[in-house]
Amino acid sequence: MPAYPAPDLVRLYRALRLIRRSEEEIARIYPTDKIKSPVHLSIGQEAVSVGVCDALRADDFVSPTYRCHAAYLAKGGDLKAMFAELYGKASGCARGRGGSMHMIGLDHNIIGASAVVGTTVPVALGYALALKREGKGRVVALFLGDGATEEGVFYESLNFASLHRLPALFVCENNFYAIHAPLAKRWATARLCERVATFGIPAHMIPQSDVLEIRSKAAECLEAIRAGAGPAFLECHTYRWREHVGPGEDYDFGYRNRDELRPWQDKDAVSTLGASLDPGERARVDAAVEAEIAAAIEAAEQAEWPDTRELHNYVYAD
Amino acid sequence: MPAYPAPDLVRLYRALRLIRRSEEEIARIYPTDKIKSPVHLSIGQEAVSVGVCDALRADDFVSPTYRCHAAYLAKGGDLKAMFAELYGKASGCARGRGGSMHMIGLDHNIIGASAVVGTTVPVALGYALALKREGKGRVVALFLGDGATEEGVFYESLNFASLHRLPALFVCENNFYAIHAPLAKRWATARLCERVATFGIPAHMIPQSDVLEIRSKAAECLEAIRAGAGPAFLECHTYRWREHVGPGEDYDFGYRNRDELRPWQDKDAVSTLGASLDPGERARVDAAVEAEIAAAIEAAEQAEWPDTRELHNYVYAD
Amino acid sequence: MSMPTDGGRLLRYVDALREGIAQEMERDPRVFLFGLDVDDHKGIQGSTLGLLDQFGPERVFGTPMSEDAMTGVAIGAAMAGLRPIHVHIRMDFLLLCMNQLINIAAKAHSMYGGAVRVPLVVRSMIGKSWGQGAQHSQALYSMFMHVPGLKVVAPSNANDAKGCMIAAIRDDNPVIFVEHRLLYPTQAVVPESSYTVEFGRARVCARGKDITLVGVSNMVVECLRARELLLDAGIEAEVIDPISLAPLDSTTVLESALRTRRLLVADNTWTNCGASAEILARVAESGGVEAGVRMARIGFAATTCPPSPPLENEFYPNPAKIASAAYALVRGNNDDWAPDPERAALSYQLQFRGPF
Amino acid sequence: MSMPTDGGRLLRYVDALREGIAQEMERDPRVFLFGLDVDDHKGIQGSTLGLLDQFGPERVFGTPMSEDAMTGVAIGAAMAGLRPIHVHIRMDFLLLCMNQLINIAAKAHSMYGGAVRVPLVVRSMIGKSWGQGAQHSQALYSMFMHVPGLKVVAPSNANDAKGCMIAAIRDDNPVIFVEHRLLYPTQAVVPESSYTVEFGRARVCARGKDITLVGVSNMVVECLRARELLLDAGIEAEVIDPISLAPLDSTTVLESALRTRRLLVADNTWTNCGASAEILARVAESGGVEAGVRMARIGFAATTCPPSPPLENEFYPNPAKIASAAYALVRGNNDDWAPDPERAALSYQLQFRGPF
Ligand SMILES: Cc1ncc(C[n+]2csc(CCOP(=O)(O)OP(=O)(O)O)c2C)c(N)n1
Ligand SMILES: Cc1ncc(C[n+]2csc(CCOP(=O)(O)OP(=O)(O)O)c2C)c(N)n1
Ligand SMILES: [Mg+2]
Ligand SMILES: [Mg+2]
Repeated sequence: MPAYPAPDLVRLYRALRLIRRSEEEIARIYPTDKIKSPVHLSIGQEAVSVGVCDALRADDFVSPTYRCHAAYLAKGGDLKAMFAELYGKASGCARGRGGSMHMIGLDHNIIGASAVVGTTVPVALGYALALKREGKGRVVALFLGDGATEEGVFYESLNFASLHRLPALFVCENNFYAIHAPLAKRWATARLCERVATFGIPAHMIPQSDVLEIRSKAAECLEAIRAGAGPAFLECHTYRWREHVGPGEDYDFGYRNRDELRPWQDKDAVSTLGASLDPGERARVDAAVEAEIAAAIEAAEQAEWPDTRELHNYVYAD
Repeated sequence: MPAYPAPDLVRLYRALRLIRRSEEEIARIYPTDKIKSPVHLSIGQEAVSVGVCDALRADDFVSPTYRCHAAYLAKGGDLKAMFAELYGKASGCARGRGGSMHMIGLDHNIIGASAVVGTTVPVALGYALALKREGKGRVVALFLGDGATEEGVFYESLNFASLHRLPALFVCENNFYAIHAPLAKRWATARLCERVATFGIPAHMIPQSDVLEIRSKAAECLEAIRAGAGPAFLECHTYRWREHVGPGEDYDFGYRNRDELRPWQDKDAVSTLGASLDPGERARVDAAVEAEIAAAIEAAEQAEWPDTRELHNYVYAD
Repeated sequence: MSMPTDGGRLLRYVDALREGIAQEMERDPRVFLFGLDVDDHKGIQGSTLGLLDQFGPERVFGTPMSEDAMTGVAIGAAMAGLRPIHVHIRMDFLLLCMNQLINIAAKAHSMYGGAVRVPLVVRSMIGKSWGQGAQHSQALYSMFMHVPGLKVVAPSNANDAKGCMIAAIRDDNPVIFVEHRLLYPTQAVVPESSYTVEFGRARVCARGKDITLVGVSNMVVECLRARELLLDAGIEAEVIDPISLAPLDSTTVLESALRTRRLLVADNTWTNCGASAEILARVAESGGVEAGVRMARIGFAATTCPPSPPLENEFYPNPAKIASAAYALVRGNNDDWAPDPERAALSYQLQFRGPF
Repeated sequence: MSMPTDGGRLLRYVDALREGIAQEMERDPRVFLFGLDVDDHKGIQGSTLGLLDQFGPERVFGTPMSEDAMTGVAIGAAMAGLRPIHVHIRMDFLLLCMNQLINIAAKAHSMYGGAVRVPLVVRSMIGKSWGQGAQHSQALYSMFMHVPGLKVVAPSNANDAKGCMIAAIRDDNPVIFVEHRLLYPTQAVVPESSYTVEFGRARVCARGKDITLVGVSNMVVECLRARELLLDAGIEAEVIDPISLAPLDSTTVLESALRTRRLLVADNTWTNCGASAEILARVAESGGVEAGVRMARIGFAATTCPPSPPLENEFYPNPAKIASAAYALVRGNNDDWAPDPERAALSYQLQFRGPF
């Protein structure tokens, strides 16, 4: 594990904190019914997006899943445009045509997210194919859940990516559940990395969701990818603190319990990294984050609705 | 390798010979245009079907690919019904509704074949699920080509089969080509068995297409499967001697050449096993096979066409 | 149609579905139910709750997220003599298993010359979006109506839901079973005993002489509300529920349309090559033209479903829009009457509220 | 529509496709072509032959057998600024990539608020079976016509094939490009220079006053032959080729039908929820009824395609069947005229002979 200089740690903390607090605010607002879109929160999982995206260059791409707020923000996506999109406003990053599951931010090379699990994996590889042809060493980091690895398209994609040595970093956020179904009900074995390696793709498991470990492993992979080694794969264990979709918690329905949550909370990246910073510095970051979020929410509240006369826009590009 | 008693060898030879000669006859008839259906011949690949099916019990199932004549005959399928189906006659095993790619023979537990690569893999597992519930130790042997392993559904199927410990023997006939595309253009690596093993499925590669080795490995797997161990996987290397579809050869179009063919012809199961038999015995088998094929062709020639008034039959079962 | 022997009681659509499944699973040990999330504590909005306890994990089980292979497994199990019910929480996900449904399930009986049957029920939910947007809002049944060998049903009330479910399970063919989420809480009188609703028979839900309204699935409810609004304008609409879309009873629609001489089909999906196109075409080719039946369709706007509330409102048909379109057909296009906004607002169906 | 500047020469459909692709690849380095078997010695029946040599393996390459992922890759590459042409030797295989085509390609421009475009061409072949049976004989374009955001074209001659191909490649939207195998050897005058055929404009292929025949793809050819047969009975048919199915120029069809007062649509697929249903519905709802336009459809028999030759013959529409159906529409159903069998036999299109 390389030592990180303080400015890096502050930057990482800021990203973690921004995501955590933005999603807590979404959860707070949600019961008012102003966000009429199913939200899948990443609270608890921020370290993966932040660790990976911090290792990316600005001109690299990221492809998030429908649980997309974290990767969107970690890659530098516009917070105002995200809140406006949640509110269904015309200033949303997808002009109110996407909703929570379809954030996009091409000015920060954030590929549009999709609500159908696994479908963005090959789409992201299409970007990687274009980047390979371009030859500037740019990379696509593509996110997928543990559940997405059960879709056949995942394997088709691994084979193609390796065969064409595409500049792609696969990032599997293994949070042990697909909705309420635990791995044991879905995976014949947990030998995912070993399996991915048989495609000729270096694969690494990162069990503790340590943001610095994720960052450094991602950086190491990215260096090889940029050098033309072809794709790499990270399986990052993590844990979703809230319910699968929606703002609440769900430890009382039998499918999991708080004992399972606790160790993940103990090693929470937001608090542990925060605690390691100079308290004054931390307070400054926290205040800036709060101000930014408040401004984004206020802007979303005030923003215009899309004009209903534009319903038929964007069916076809011309 | 266990020693095989003579009667077993004769039985194996008879099956190999029947398939080889039936397909040679198909190729001979084909230019007359009496068989109006695209034929995918297994000439050269007979050892796989024969080795596996000989190890099956009569009450086990087999699920062939669209290259189905070999597995159909190896499992005891009716030769007359096969030729009639090729001719499009009402007495065909699918009453002229299937054609060459859709042989079926449920009286010998031969599951219907499909023309869309890979699609029968999960369907065969559906049979396996039913057999598991039945609890009588019956097994489904399901065939697939090397190309079919590139379809996502193959991986979804491996995971499900292992998760539910289904009584299924996967048999991959790796003939190194999908139509004219060699493995190197399609597979990132050749580590197929290793990959399958990561699903918790014992996987074995049989490189020489030796019918006795295939038979004994299949028998070994079947024993474990019947005992409840869950699925097993065989990758059998083999070689297609004729063109992908149709009766001819195709060594002059650049995608492969006869040098590649020769070693496979040298170890051809039909000739090597035939040569090992008592010549009189072999001649008797050969004569019986010829008579059987001639009778089947004659019957197909004479058989009735389906009645056109029955066009709308079998759309819905009632 | 087997007749119920008891009077029944009020039951919600969701409970009627579950009751139909439970009764068939009780009666026939070959029936099993599987699919993503059928065995969790939400139980597909309640429609599978309790079934795991009652029938055990061999007959009620969740699956990996592998729609394509799971469909193949269902088909194979059906061919092998079992009777699977495969559940999808959204119809959009059927796009992942079109190959199995269309290349195998629809064709197997025919392409193997009758040697196999595929008694498979594929349940899937459709809805009215509530911000779910492009990929969680589609009702793709017309794709299945296109293909011989599949049956397609879309019951609009609890009574038909139970009867169609039992009929679908007993059917020896693959049946695509379409359930609109907004219908789940709606109640109807449902007999306790087992009964079937026959496919291929439309039902006249309300009589009328001025126009024939055909609604598919939840649009039956919206047509009935439109009928109320139209009464204000002195127009009596006849409302027809096809119940099953394949087979499709266009005869009942035709008979009605020949009487009313106007036909409006309201659908839960796009009109291009949709169920509404098929109904109009059938009426047009079998006497509707000679009788001068004026026809129109209403469905989703010809665009991708937008989650933003004002756009979403514009996107969907509703009772007021149906009533206006009907009025135009009856009175001529020039007159642009609209229903009283307050009454129209009341007639809106309460929307499902997320998260789901 | 950009106008060709040279007179042209006779060219086969298959060569026109290849020429259109080659010219666009020459002009625009972003265009690339991929799919199973595009780079082998058969070259998709010749339609991709030589392109590998001309443009190299980075722009012309075969793929693993992974239709779903390959479609996703094509979509992503298109979003990223390339212009992929993805080839499938049979339309049946598109059932493996419906999720990508419908949930992503069709919706991306809309669901990301215009932020991305998907300039993708999906080529696939349809055919007349020759014993290929159930799963190698489907023409599934109506499924794509149903979904906003996709374009669908099905040119019926070499000239349109080239012009539509160039237009499809230049289009910033996903275009499903449908090619009937029987058309491959047919010739037409095709300009050597580059030109586009605009989508959404039907062509009147032959004038006539008694009935409007609309043919889709190869059915245009069969309608033209039916027209010949009908002349024997003193009936002059107008024949229309929609060329593109989405957008669909129903106005040209309507204008013709209002004049002839009879409309018969001949399609290469099943009629239920098919292109033929859509065309009838549009004519019915926009003046056809008032004008008393009698309508009918002809397509595949409502069953799974059987490979046995006598059944296969019954299964497909052909010029004689089209002529008989047209005759019935014009003269009334009671009179059952059939074309002279010898002339009808001549009018059959020479079938593709396997193996393929
Ligand atoms: C193809 C598909 N099948 C089912 C669903 C319903 N669904 C939504 S999220 C989800 C679970 C996904 O699990 P995972 O990939 O592990 O991601 P996570 O939600 O844990 O981040 C499911 C099954 C879907 N959206 N798409
Ligand atoms: C899903 C699908 N894609 C493409 C095809 C066209 N096709 C027919 S056979 C074949 C090659 C199959 O190769 P393999 O699985 O190795 O079987 P083999 O022919 O070698 O026995 C292809 C690509 C098909 N039938 N189905
Ligand atoms: Mg998960
Ligand atoms: Mg092969």
